[in-house]
Amino acid sequence: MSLEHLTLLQQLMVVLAAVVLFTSFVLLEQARLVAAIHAFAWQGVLVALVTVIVAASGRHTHLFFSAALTLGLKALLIPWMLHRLVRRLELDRHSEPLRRPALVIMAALALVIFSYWLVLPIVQQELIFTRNIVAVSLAVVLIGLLMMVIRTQAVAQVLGFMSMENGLFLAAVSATGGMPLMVELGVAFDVLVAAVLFGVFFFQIRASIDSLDVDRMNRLTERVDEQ
Amino acid sequence: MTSSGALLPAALAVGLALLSTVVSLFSARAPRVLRTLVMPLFSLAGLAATGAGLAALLDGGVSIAQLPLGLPWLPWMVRLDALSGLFLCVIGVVSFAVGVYGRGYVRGFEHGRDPLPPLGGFAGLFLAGMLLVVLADDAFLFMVAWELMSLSSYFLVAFHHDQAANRRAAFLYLLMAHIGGLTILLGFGVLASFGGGFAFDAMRGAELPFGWASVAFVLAFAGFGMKAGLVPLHAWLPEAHPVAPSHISALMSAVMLKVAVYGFIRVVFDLVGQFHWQWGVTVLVIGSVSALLGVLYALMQHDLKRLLAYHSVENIGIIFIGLGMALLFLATSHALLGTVAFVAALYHTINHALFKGLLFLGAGAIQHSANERDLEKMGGLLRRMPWTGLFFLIGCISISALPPFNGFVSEWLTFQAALQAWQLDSGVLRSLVAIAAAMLALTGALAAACFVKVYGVAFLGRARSRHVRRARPVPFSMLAGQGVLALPCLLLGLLPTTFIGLLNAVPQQVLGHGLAQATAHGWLWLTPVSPETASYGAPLVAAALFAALALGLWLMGRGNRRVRRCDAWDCGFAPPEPGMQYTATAFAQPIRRVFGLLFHIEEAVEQQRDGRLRHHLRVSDRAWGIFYLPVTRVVENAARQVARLQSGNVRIYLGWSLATLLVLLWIIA
Amino acid sequence: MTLAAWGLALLQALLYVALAPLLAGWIRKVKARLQNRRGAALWQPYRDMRKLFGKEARMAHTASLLFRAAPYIVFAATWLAAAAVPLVATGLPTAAIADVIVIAGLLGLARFFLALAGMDVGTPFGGMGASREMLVSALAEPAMLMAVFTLAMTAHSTNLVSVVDYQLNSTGMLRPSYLFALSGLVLVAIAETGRIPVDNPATHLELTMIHEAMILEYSGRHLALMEWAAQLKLLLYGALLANVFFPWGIAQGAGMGELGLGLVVVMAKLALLGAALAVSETVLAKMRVFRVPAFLNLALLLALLGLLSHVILEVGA
Amino acid sequence: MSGAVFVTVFTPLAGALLLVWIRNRNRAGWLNVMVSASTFAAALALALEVARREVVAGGGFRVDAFNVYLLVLTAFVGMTTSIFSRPYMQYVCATGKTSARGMRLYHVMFQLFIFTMLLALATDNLGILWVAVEGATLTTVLLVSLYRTPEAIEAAWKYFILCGVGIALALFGTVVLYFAAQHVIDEPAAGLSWSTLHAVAPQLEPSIMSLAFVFLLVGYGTKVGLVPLHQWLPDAHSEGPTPMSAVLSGLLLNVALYAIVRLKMLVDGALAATDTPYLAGQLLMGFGLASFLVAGLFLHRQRDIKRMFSYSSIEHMGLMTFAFGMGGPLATFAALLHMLVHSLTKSAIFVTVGHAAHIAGTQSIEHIRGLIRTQPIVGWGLLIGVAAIAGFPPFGIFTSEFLLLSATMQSQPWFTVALLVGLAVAFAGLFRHLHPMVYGVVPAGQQPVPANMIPVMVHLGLVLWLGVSIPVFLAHWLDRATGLISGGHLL
Repeated sequence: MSLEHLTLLQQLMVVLAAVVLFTSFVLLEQARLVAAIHAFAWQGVLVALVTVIVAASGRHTHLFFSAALTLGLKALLIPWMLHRLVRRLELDRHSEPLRRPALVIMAALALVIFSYWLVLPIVQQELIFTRNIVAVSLAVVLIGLLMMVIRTQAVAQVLGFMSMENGLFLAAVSATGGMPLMVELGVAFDVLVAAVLFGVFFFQIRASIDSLDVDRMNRLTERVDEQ
Repeated sequence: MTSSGALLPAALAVGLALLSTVVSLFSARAPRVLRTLVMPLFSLAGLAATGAGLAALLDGGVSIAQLPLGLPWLPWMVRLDALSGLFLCVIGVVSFAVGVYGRGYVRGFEHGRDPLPPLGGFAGLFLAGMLLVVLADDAFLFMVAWELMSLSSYFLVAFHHDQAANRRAAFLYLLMAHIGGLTILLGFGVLASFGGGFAFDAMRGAELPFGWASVAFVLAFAGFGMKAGLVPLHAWLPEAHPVAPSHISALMSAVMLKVAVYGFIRVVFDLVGQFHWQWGVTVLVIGSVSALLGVLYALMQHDLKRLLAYHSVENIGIIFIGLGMALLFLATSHALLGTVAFVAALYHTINHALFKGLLFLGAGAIQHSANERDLEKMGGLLRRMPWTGLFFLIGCISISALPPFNGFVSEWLTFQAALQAWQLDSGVLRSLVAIAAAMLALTGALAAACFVKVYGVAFLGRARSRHVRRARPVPFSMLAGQGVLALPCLLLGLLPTTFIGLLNAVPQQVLGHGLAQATAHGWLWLTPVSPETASYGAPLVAAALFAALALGLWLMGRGNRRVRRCDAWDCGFAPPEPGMQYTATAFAQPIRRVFGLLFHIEEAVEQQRDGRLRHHLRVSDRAWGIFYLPVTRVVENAARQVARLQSGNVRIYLGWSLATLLVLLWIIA
Repeated sequence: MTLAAWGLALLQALLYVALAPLLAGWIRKVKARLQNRRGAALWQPYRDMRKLFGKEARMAHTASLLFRAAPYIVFAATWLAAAAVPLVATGLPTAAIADVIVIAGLLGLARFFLALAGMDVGTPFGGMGASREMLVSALAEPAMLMAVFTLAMTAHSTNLVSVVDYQLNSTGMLRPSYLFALSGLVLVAIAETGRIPVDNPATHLELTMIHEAMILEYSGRHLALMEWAAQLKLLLYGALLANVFFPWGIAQGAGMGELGLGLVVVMAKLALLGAALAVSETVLAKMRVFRVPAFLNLALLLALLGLLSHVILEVGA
Repeated sequence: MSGAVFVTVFTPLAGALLLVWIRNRNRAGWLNVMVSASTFAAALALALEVARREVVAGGGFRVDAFNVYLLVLTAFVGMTTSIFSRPYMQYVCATGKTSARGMRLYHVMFQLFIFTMLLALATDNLGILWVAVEGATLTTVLLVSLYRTPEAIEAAWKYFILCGVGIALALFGTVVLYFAAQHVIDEPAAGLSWSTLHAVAPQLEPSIMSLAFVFLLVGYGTKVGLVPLHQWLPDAHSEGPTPMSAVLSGLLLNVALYAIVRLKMLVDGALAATDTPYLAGQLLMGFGLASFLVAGLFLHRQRDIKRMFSYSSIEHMGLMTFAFGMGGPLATFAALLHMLVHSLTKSAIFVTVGHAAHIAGTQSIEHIRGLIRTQPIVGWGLLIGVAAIAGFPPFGIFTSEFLLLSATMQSQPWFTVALLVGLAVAFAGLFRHLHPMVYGVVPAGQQPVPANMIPVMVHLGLVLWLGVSIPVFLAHWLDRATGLISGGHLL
C-alpha cells in the first residue's frame, strides 16, 4: 500500500477524531435531552466511520463486523431506546441549562490538554500518530465522566456514560485496531444489557421519587447531624 | 513432637481446663453439671498446674516441646523453666481454691436467667489461656494465648449484662485489652526483626541497639502495664473486675494481673536481656504513682469489690516498684541488690495473688449470703458468718503488710532493697529510690487504714440494712476455698526462708545469680543482703507473739474470767442506733480532705421534694478527664469529618472518582 | 547468741513492762507541778492498774469476740516491738529477730486491732476514734520509717543494735540528716503516743479525743491492758529517741556494773525527755483535728528531708 | 486441557438457565442449593487436579495456585450462602417484600453472579476478565433494588453508575494495555492473555503500562471499594437482600482485588527496569492504608447493622491491598490468607446478621437488642463472628494480621503505628455497636426465629481451624501463590 494513501486515511481519521471530540463537547453543553440524544447518536455514527476506515486500512477485517455492531448499537438502537424512554417519561420538553457554561467548557478544554500532556511520554516513533488518537479518545472519556458529574438528570448521566463507552471504543479501534472479537462481543453485550437496565431503572426511580433528578436521591448518607 | 516429662503435668493441666470447658457445654441441659463436674475439673487443673510448677522450681531445669500446631514455618513451642514454673504455681493454687469455692458459689446461678455454659466454659478457656501464656516459648503462641485469655475473661465480665454500666465496663475492658495486645505484638515485632524469628530463643540471641531496645521496652511496658493496671492505664480495672462473678473476679485480680507481670519479666528481663537505668527510673516512677493513687482511690470506694480492684492497682504498683529497683540496680551492676529487689517483687506477686484471691472470695461470700456489695449497707457480719470473717481478717492483715503474715515479708524485702540505695553512684537515683521508699511506706499505712475501714464497717459494728442482718452462713465448699488461700498466707509469712529458697531458682535462671546470703544464719533468720545489714526472724516473731498472747490469757484467766454483758456506754448517751455508726464514707472523709487535690470530687446537698435534705457525694478518677475523654473526643471528631465523604449525592461521588483518576494520572506522568 | 544475752533480752523486755507506768506517772507529776498542783504520786498508774485488774470487765451486747481478743493482741504486739529496742544494753539478740521495719510492723499490728476494737461495738465515737487514729498513723508511720531509715542508711543496717553501735563507734561528726530525722521522729512520737497537741490523753471531751474514743467501751482488765500498751508505746518511743540519737552511756557489755550504769543513764535520759514533753504539753494547746495533718506533714517532710540530705549530701561523691 | 474447569465455571450458567423455567419457589430454592453444591464438587475436583499438575490451562482458562483456592472459596461460599438463602428468601417472600417474580430473578441472578465470579477467576484473558467483572455488576444490580424501596433503588442506581464508570475506566486501561502489548507480541489475538503478557512483561513500554495501571486501579479499585471510590459499597450491601450482601462482601471484592493483583504482577514486570520500580505497590499501599483508616472511622457512626459490616469489609480490603502493595513473601502470604479467612468470616457474619435483622424485624442498630437472650445461638454467633473479624485468636484473621504486622514491622516499621491506630479505632467502632445488640435486656415482642446457623458454624469452624493450624496442602498452595506474586517463598 502506498504511503500517501495511508496518510489520507490518517488525515481522515484525525478529522473524524476531532469531530468526535467536538460532539462530546456538544453533548456536554446540550441543554435539551432530545438534542443531546441526537448528538450522542451522531457520535456513534462517527465512531463507526472510524472503525470502517481502520478496517479498510487492511489488517483487521473483523473490524467491519464491529463497525456494524457499533452503528447498530450506539447509533441506532440505544438512541432509539433512550428516545422512547424520554417520550414515555414525558421528558422530551425537558431542558436543563448548565449553571456555569463557561467554567464547564474551561474544565473540558483543560481535560483535553491534560490528556495530550499525559500521552506525551509515549515516545516510540511509529506511535506518534496513534498516540494522538489515544489522547482524543482519553479526552472523550474524561469529558463523558465530567458530564456525569455536572448533569443532575439521570438520562443525561446515562448519555455521559455511553459517550465514555464511545471514547473507549474509539481508543480500542484506532490505537489497537480493535480488541479480539470475543472481547468485543462481550463488551457489546454488556453495553446492551446496561442500556436495558438503565431503562428499567428510570422507571423505578421515577416511581420512587417521581423525578429523575439524581440530586434528590440522597437518603443514604452518613452525614446525620449535618442534615 | 519432642516432649519431656516435666511438661506432662502442665499439659495435663491445660487439658483438664479445656475439658472443663467442653463439659460445661452440657450444663445448658443439666445445670448441676457445672457444680458437680466442671468446678472439680477446674480445681484439678489447678492442682496439676501447681504440681508442674513445683517440679520445675525444684529441679530448676528447662524442658521444651513443640506442638503440631501453628504455622508451618512457625510452630507453637512450649517451654517450662523456673520462671514459668513459679507462675504456674501461682495460677494453680488460686484456681484450685477458686474451683473448690466455685462448687458452692455457682449454685447461686443455677436458677438465674442466664444460661450457664458461658460461665463454666469461658472460665476453663480463661485458665487454659493463662497457663499457655506462661508456657509459651514463641511470640505467636504467646499472643494467641494472651488474647484468648483476654477474650474469655471479657465474656465472663459481660456475664451479668443487664445493667448498661456492666456492658460499658466489659467494652472498655476488651478495648484496652486489645490495644494492649497490639502493643505487645509490636514489641515482639521489634525483637523478632532483630532476632530473625518469633521463637523466644531467637529473640534472646538478638543484639538490639539501645534505641530499638528502648522501643521494645516501652511497647512491652505499655502493653503489659495496661493489662496489669498501672496508672494511668488502669481505668478499665476498677470497672471490669467488680462486674464479673466473684470467683472470676478473684481469678482476674489475683492471677491474670500476675500473668501480665510474668509477661513483663519474660520480655524485659529475659528476652531483651539488657538493663538501663532509664528504664528502671520509668518503671520505678510509674510503679510508685500507681501504688499511691491506687490505695487512695481504694479508700474512696464503698463498693467492696471496686475497692478491692483499686487495691490491685496499688499492689501491682508495689510489684513494679520492686522490678524498677531491680532494673536500676542491675543497670548499675549491683547484681546482688538487683536480685533482692527482683525476689521482693516475685514474693509480693505470690502474696498478692493469695490474699487478693482470698479477699475477693470473701467478698463473693458476702454477696452470696447477703446479696450486698455496698459497704454502707453492711455491718456485724462477723456474727453471721464467723469463718468467712476470720478468713477475711487474715486477708486484711496480710494485704495491710502487718507481721506475721505474708504481705509484710515482701514489703520488708522491698524496703531492704530500697535501703541499699546508698550504694548507687548518682545522687539523683539515690534520692529517687528514697522517695519511692517513702511513697511505699505511705502506701502501706494507707492500705492499713483502708482495711480497718473495710473490716470494721463490713464485719464489725451492727448491720446497717435488713437483708444484711439476715445474712446466712455460706456452704462449706466456699469456706474451704477461702481456707485454701488463707493457710498459705500464714505460711508464707511464717517461713519466708523456705519459700525464698524455692524462689531462688528463678533469679538463678533469669539473672544468673540468686540470693546466696538469704539463709546465712540458718532458716530462722531471713538475711537477704547480709546478716549484718538486716535480718528478720519471722518464725521467732510469730512464736513470741503467740507466747505473749498465751501468757496474757493465762494470767488474766487465773483471775475472774467472766465478762458481764451490758449496753454500750458511749459516754452515757442514749443507746446508739445502727444508723449512727461511722459509715465507710465517713471513715475515709478525713483522708479525702487531706488528699483532696488528687480526686475529682462532686459534693452537693440538695433538697428533695419531701423537703428532706440529701447529701450527694461522688468521687471519681481524674485519669478519665486527663487521658481518656480527649481520645474519644478526637476519634468522634475525626469520624464526623470523614463522614463528609459519604455525602449521599452520586454526582459528588463521581467527582471523587474523576479527581482520583486525574490525581493518579498526574502522579505517574 | 549466748544464753546470757537471751536472759538480758528477757530482762529488758520485763523492764519495759515494769517501767512503762512509771514514765507516765512521772510526766503527769511534772505537768502537775508546772500547773502548780501537787498532783498524784509517781506510782499512781500502778495503783490504777491494780484497781482495773481487780474490777470485773463489762462488754456491750453488740461486742464480738474480736473486741475481747484485741487488748491481748495490742499489748503483746506493742510489748514485742518494745523488746527489740535496746533500753539499757546493746547486746540484744531480739534486735536481730526484729529490725526497725518489723518494729514498725508490730506497732502497726497493734494499731490495726486497736482501731478495729474501736469500731466493734458500733458506737459513733468508736468509729470516729478509729478513723482519726488511722489518719494520724497513715501520715505518722511513713514519717517514722523515713526517720529511722536515715539512721539505717548511715549505719548500713536496719538492725537497731548495730545502729546504736555505729553511733557509739563513729567519731562525733555533725550530720544534717540527723537533725531532720530527730525532729521528725519527735513529732511522730508525740502524734503516735497521742500527746498534746495532737491528742489529749487526759480528756474525754467527745469531739476532740482520738485514742480515748477507741477504748471508750473498755473496762476492767481489758482497759488496763490497753492503757498499759499505750504507756509501753510511750516508753518505746522514748527509748528510741534516747538510745538511738544519744546512745552514750548504754551498756555494751553484760557486766553488772555496766548494766547498772546503763539503767541509771537511760532512766535519766527518759526523765529528761518526759520533763520536756510535760513542758511542751503545758505550753501548747491541743489543735483542731484538721490541723493535725499539717503537723504530721511537717513531720513527714522533716523525715524525708533527712533521708534526702543523707543520700545527697553524705553519701558518695 | 481439563474438563474440570469447564464444569466448574459453566455449571452455574446452566443452573441459571434451568432456574429461569422453575416457577415453584420452593423447588427453585432446592435446585439453587444443588447447583451450588455440584459447582463446589467440581471446584474440589479442579483443586485436586491443580494439586497434581502445577497449572491447568487451556481453552482460554488458566488455573494456577493463586486462583485455584479462590475458585474453591467462591464455590464454597456460594454453596453455604445458597443453603442459607433458601429458607431466608422464603421468609422474605412471606413478608411480602418481594414477589414470586422477584424470587425467580433472585435465583437466576444468584447463579449468574457465581458464574461471572468463577469466569473472572478462571479466565486467562484480561478482556474476558473485564467482561466478567462488568457482568457481576449487571447481575447484582437488579438484586440490590429487589425490595423496590426508595433506598434500595437509590442504592442500586449509585452502585450501577459508580461501578459502571469504574469498570469503563478499567476497560480503557485494558485497551491501553493491549496497545502496549501489540508492540511486543506479534500475534494480536494473544495480546490480552495474561500468561503471554506475564512472559513478556519486561519488554512492555513502561510509560504506557503505568498509564494503563492507573486506569485499571481506579476501575477495579472501585469494585474493591478502595477509599475514595467506595461510596457505592455500603449502600449496595445494606439495601440488597442479605444473601447478596454475603456474596458481595465475601466474593466480589476478592475477585476485584484478585484482578488488581494480577495486573500489578504485569506492571511490576514492566517497571522493574525503570527508576520507579515499586510504583504499583506504592499506589496500592496508599489506597489500602487510606481505606483501612477511613473505614475504621466510619464504623463509629453507623445506624444500620449491614452498613456497619460493609464498612468493616472496606477496612479489611484496605488491609489486604496494603499488604499486597507492600509485597514481599510474608506480607503477600498474609494477604492471601486474609482474603480466605475474611470472606469466610464476613459471609458468616452477614448470614448471622440476616437472622438478627429477622429477629428484630429491622436493620437499624438501635432496635436490635439483647440477642443472646432472645436467641442465644444467633447472639453468640454474631458475638463470636465479630470477635473473629476483629482479629482475636484463635481465629484465622488473627494469624494473618499477626503476619502482616510483623511483615510491616520488618520492612516499614513506621507504618505499624498507623496500623495499630487503625485496628484500635475499627475495633472500638465495631464493638461499641455490637455490645447493646447482643447483650442487655430483651425488648418487648422480640421473638426467636427459625434460624439455620449451620453455615455460620461451618465457616467459623474453618476459620478457627485455620487459626490454630494451617493444613499443609493449603500452606503449600498459599506458598506457591506467594511465589507467583512476590517471587519469594516462605516454606
